[in-house]
Amino acid sequence: MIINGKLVVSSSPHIRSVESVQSVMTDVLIALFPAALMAVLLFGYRALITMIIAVLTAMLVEAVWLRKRDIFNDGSAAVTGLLLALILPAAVPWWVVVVGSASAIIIGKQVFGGIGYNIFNPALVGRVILVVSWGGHMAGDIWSTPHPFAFGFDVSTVTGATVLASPEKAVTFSLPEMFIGTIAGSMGETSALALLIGGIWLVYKGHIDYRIPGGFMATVFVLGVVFGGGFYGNHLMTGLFHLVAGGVMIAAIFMATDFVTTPVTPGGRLIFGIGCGLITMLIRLWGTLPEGVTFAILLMNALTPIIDNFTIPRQFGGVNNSA
Amino acid sequence: MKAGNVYLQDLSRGIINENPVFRLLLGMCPVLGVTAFFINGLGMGIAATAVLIASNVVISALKNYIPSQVRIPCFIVVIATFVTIIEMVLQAFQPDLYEALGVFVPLIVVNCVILGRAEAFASKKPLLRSLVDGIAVGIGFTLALGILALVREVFGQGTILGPDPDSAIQLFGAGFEPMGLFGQPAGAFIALGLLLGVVNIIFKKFNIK
Amino acid sequence: MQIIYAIIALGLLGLLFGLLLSMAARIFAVKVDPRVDRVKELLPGANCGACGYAGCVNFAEAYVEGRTSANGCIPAGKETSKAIAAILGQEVTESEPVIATVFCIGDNTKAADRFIYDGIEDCAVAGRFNDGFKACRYGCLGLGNCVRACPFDAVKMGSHGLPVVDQEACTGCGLCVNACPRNLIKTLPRSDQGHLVLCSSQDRGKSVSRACSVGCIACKACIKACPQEAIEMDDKLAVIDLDKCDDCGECVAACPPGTIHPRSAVPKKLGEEKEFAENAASAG
Amino acid sequence: MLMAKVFFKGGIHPEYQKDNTSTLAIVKMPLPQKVVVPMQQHIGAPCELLAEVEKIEKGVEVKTGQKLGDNKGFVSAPVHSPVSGKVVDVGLYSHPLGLKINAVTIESDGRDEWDDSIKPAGDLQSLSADDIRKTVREAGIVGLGGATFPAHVKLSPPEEKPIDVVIINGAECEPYLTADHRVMLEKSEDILFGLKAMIKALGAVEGIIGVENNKPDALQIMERLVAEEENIRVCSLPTKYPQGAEKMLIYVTTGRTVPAGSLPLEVGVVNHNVGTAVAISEAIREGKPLIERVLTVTGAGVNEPANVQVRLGTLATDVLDFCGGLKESTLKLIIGGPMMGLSQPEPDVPVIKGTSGILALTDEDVYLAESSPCIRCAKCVSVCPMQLMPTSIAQAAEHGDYKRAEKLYAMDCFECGCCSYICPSKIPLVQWIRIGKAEIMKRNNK
Amino acid sequence: MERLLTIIFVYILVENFVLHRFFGICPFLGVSRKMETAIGMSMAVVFVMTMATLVTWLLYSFVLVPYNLEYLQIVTFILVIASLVQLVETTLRKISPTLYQGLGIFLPLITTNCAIMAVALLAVREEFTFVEAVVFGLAASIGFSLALVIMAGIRERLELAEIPDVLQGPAVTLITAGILSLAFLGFGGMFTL
Repeated sequence: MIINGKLVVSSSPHIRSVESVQSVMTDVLIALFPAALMAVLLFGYRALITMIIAVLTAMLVEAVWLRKRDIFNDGSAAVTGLLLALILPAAVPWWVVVVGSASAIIIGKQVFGGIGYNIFNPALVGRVILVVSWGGHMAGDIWSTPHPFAFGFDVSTVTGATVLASPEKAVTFSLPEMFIGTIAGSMGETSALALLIGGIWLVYKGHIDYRIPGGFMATVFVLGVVFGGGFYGNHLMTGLFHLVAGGVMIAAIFMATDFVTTPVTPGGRLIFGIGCGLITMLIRLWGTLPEGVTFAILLMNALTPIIDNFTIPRQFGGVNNSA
Repeated sequence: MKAGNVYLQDLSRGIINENPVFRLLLGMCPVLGVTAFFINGLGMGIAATAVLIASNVVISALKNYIPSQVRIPCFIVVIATFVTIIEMVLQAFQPDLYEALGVFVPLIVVNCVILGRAEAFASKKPLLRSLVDGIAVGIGFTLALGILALVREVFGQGTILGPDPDSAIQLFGAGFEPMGLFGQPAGAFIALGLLLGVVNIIFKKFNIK
Repeated sequence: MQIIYAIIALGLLGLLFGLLLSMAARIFAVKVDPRVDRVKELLPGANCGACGYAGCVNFAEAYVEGRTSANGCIPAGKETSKAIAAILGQEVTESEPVIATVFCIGDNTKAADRFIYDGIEDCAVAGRFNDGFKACRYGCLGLGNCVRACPFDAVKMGSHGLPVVDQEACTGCGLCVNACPRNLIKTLPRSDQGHLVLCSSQDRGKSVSRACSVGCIACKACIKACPQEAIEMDDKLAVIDLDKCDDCGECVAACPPGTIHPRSAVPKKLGEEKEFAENAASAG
Repeated sequence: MLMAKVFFKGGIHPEYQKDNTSTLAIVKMPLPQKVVVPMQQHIGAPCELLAEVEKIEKGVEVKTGQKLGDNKGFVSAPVHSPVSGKVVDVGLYSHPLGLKINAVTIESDGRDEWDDSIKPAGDLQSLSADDIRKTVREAGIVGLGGATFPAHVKLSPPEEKPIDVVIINGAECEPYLTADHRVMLEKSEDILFGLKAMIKALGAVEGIIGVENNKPDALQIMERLVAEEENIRVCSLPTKYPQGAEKMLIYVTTGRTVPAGSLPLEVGVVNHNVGTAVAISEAIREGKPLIERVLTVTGAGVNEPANVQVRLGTLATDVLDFCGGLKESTLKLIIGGPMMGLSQPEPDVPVIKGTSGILALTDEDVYLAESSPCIRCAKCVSVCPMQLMPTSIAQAAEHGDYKRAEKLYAMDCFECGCCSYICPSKIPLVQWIRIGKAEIMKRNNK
Repeated sequence: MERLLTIIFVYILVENFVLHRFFGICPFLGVSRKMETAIGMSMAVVFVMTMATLVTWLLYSFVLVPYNLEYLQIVTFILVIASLVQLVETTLRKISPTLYQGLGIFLPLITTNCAIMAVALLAVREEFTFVEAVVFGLAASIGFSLALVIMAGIRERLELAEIPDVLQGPAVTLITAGILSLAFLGFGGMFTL
């Protein structure tokens, strides 16, 4: 028996799945592709430029902070950058995107020690900083109105209010329109269709737990039906309206499911999803802000450690005497 | 010469080595609360310094007459008296500033920096050193407030010496859109957090302990 | 009138609170030994655990209750120990300042590996896999348990896979001694005097030389060479009695693998280990 | 044929890599020149050398099947000489566990003369339950699936815990391994006989043979065989790792949940590996003690993968030589399967009772990347068959918070390896949990 | 009734004492390291703060105002609070020594917890009625506790994080508080007095 090199000794198991942090992040990027594509189709080249700026800034800032040459690294910065871009209006000035993306990476993530340690969803931290800093560019009548499939159209000249800002106006949009995404809003949030396709891909790959988006959407729908006021034809339609209008879809599928900032226990994830839905509707129905998903998720992020601690599952065959 | 050394030490300790805000993290409430504008921060710092110096001196002078069991209540009464005086002075001569600082002026009374110095220093050390200590810690406190307020005002308002339009100086032309975050409470937290990081880097670089 | 009202109001308030507090103090009285506080104030407050208690407060309590001695706090130093002892009116038994020394110089250029270990970076854990990946089952695995144990950042991992003790930073607390699963670190009196056999292997000479080029092969050449008769065999390892050693250096010349070194040559801070390793290689 | 009624939560679908060897019939390896018989090949008290062997020390002649060591303790099993020949050494020798353990080295004389004591125990009808237990014990039979728990202990439940179901574990959920599969195809009658003996020894009502549905031929053969048996059935199990784990197998075949921290007999079930059933059958029908077993030699590093029947004590080196030797690209040598097996620093270790395979992995299969921080994806939580939180337990262990690890049910982990397998950050979760378990055990014993 | 409910929600969620008004930052930074002590501190603060508002309001309305002694406000308030805290301290030391140990030096620090002084001052400044003032004290203290407990949960997790050296401790806690404060902005305008 001749063995040239030395053998490796390690603890079992000796085989590992091919999945890595990088491959998971790449899968998320793939899942975001339909939404990104729709954003470009609906909002034109400005959307593409905004996305490129956001992704590049995020990757560069992270590479500089970590002093790494490989700017893609594990891909998490690119995901943060793209997610941030998708929840910005297409008409937003470039420097706002740069500041938002850099804040997302630094204040949202690296300050806490980088990937795996951040408490809050970095993209949402970036967005909320932009909202309080330059509200004028981020809300109200600045939501871009899409000109479907008119690539090359300068979106900055035409803006309109998000449907959530004035529900009375929202009646002029049909649900199919909202589903496809030909309404005013942030560039990546309007097309429920594209987001759902991405979501299905993520569920198929086993990267997201149905409990979070499920709990989130179900709560929004139920509260929309019960308290929505039925302005959109009937109560059932109002529930649907709340699901497809605004940021619920992108939030439920991509933001609330961010691994690092959400509970790891199955029960905790359900609570997390429901909590997000609850706070979102609280803000939408009784608050002064038109949209609440950003704040809802950030608040639930803050509660995640506590939720995790109170939802430790029983082991298989565990007897019911709470320890 | 030796005596001078002690005072110099007290001075540098109060301002740098044991800066109440950057190193000891005491008296943080006004640091966060009134630093949206440089003037306010400075005003708050000076008001607190005045109380600090006065209370340090008085407590040091009275230290032998105060029974140790009730020393804390006594200190508090002394401090509260000076705070009341400062509040009245501000109200009379600087009504704008008084308005801007709001409830944080009477709250100087519970500022841990002041009580902390009274308990840890003035009640044990001679009068002159207590005076120097009061001045040093006061400068340290004012310095920290000033730096934070400057950062917040420059980024959050794009001005310096605001909010009064007569005195405010626009730093970056009309095209500048200030970063509203720094005007917000959240911005105060984040700015101070990052500032602490920067201060730590500086201290590490110069090996100050 | 105003002033009188003010005085009356404050006076009454003071009286009321004074009464309340004194009542509460009597009802809820808890006896706290004031000496504990005084000891606590003297301690360095690093909560390093070198004394064996959870923190400085616990040490203070234990000391006042007589469960430990004043020099139990090693980082405190002589001055502080004396001051602590003064609180209980005790005399300190003088404790000599000590320093941690690593008794293995089989770095990754001189000691062979048997296999590649892949797993948690912890000497104790790695050592459980087939006696550790090093060919020498007494040698330093270099995964840094001692480095992590040191509360003073005095132990650092050198460039050749062996820990280096920073002599300036080391307080001699002995936490690294306990952290090393192979017992390779010992505390010695702080001094540059004397020579050391920098090996801990109890294996037979043949297997030692197969595993490591600088290990003690128990050839006893140093014993014969030593004019002071300061060297003895502890089973299969030569040991120098530091009290007898007079730094003549005969043993260094006699030692075939070059295991013996004067204490002055031992790396004193990170960076010096490279030169030491080169010298040791040329000697061996 | 029974179908699984319920599914256990969690589990993984690794690449099974069984095609290489699943179609290869078992080959008998010629007698090795030298065998090394460790005194501990089972869970429980280690064997002591028998007096007559010890007396003669080196140089004594032994016969095949002659008892070499035993222990009076109940939870223990004797070891026998796998060959006839001369004892050349008694002393510490490398053991697959990574320790040195007392062992007897025997040089084979090549004649394979059997000891006089080897004779059939009689037919099943005439044997009492006690006779069966005694035969099983004397034959040194232990769980051949890898756990190596003495078989006679499992056949002796306490009075107050009657057993009604005996499950034969033919799941073989570990990737790469096909030895059990081949045994089911080639020694199915022995399995049935062994099962019947166990049912009789336990006074059980029902026997179930559980086989994963990725082995349709084995399912078919077993099904045909038990067609006439009233109380024995074959159960087709979904293919998922760790389907063969005791608690999972019992849950899936019977729907019964073994309470945490208890043994299967708590729910009236005993289960045994197919290999164990064969060994019991051989012990009763031929009087043959456990001196050989079937194992799979496979992996990209092996030149000629095979299912081999070898005498216990044969060195892995010799078995590998028999299989064409190792390729130079071999990076990892594993005794057992890839999920729960033990990696070896050198091939100089003997085959023992629990050795179900010898696996040589090359650099293509061995993952040597450093781990990165946990991204809290909770994939480990969803794959854990015990429904634990591996990442939290590992984190607690890493930070020395063993109390928290215990609160998170660290002690219920049976180290199947699903969490480490799935972890995208490549954190050695099982290793951390193992450290935590050891520390908790140490504390609780104090 | 509606006004009382509004006061509760406003001072817990919108005008949170820690996250929006910057009162009680010292204990917020100091005792949020562990959940256990955070809860203990919270309970102490809820008790002291509600009591303090009650007592100071009565004192102000029935002693200081009738005799035109408003200028003694600061002195009397701080005295009341200091005594109350001392009372809690002596009680706690006897009843739960473990809790007392955990809270350590921060119990005396409640005296200088400006949240308590602030609640007393604000109750007077906002011209609340007696019931409103007590409810206000309760709501403010619950708001303080909420922030403290959330922060404790987060910091227990941050213990395990590899935070850059220079940001460890108060720096990262402040930044976390900042983001938390941003998140609470979502409730802005939901309830107004």
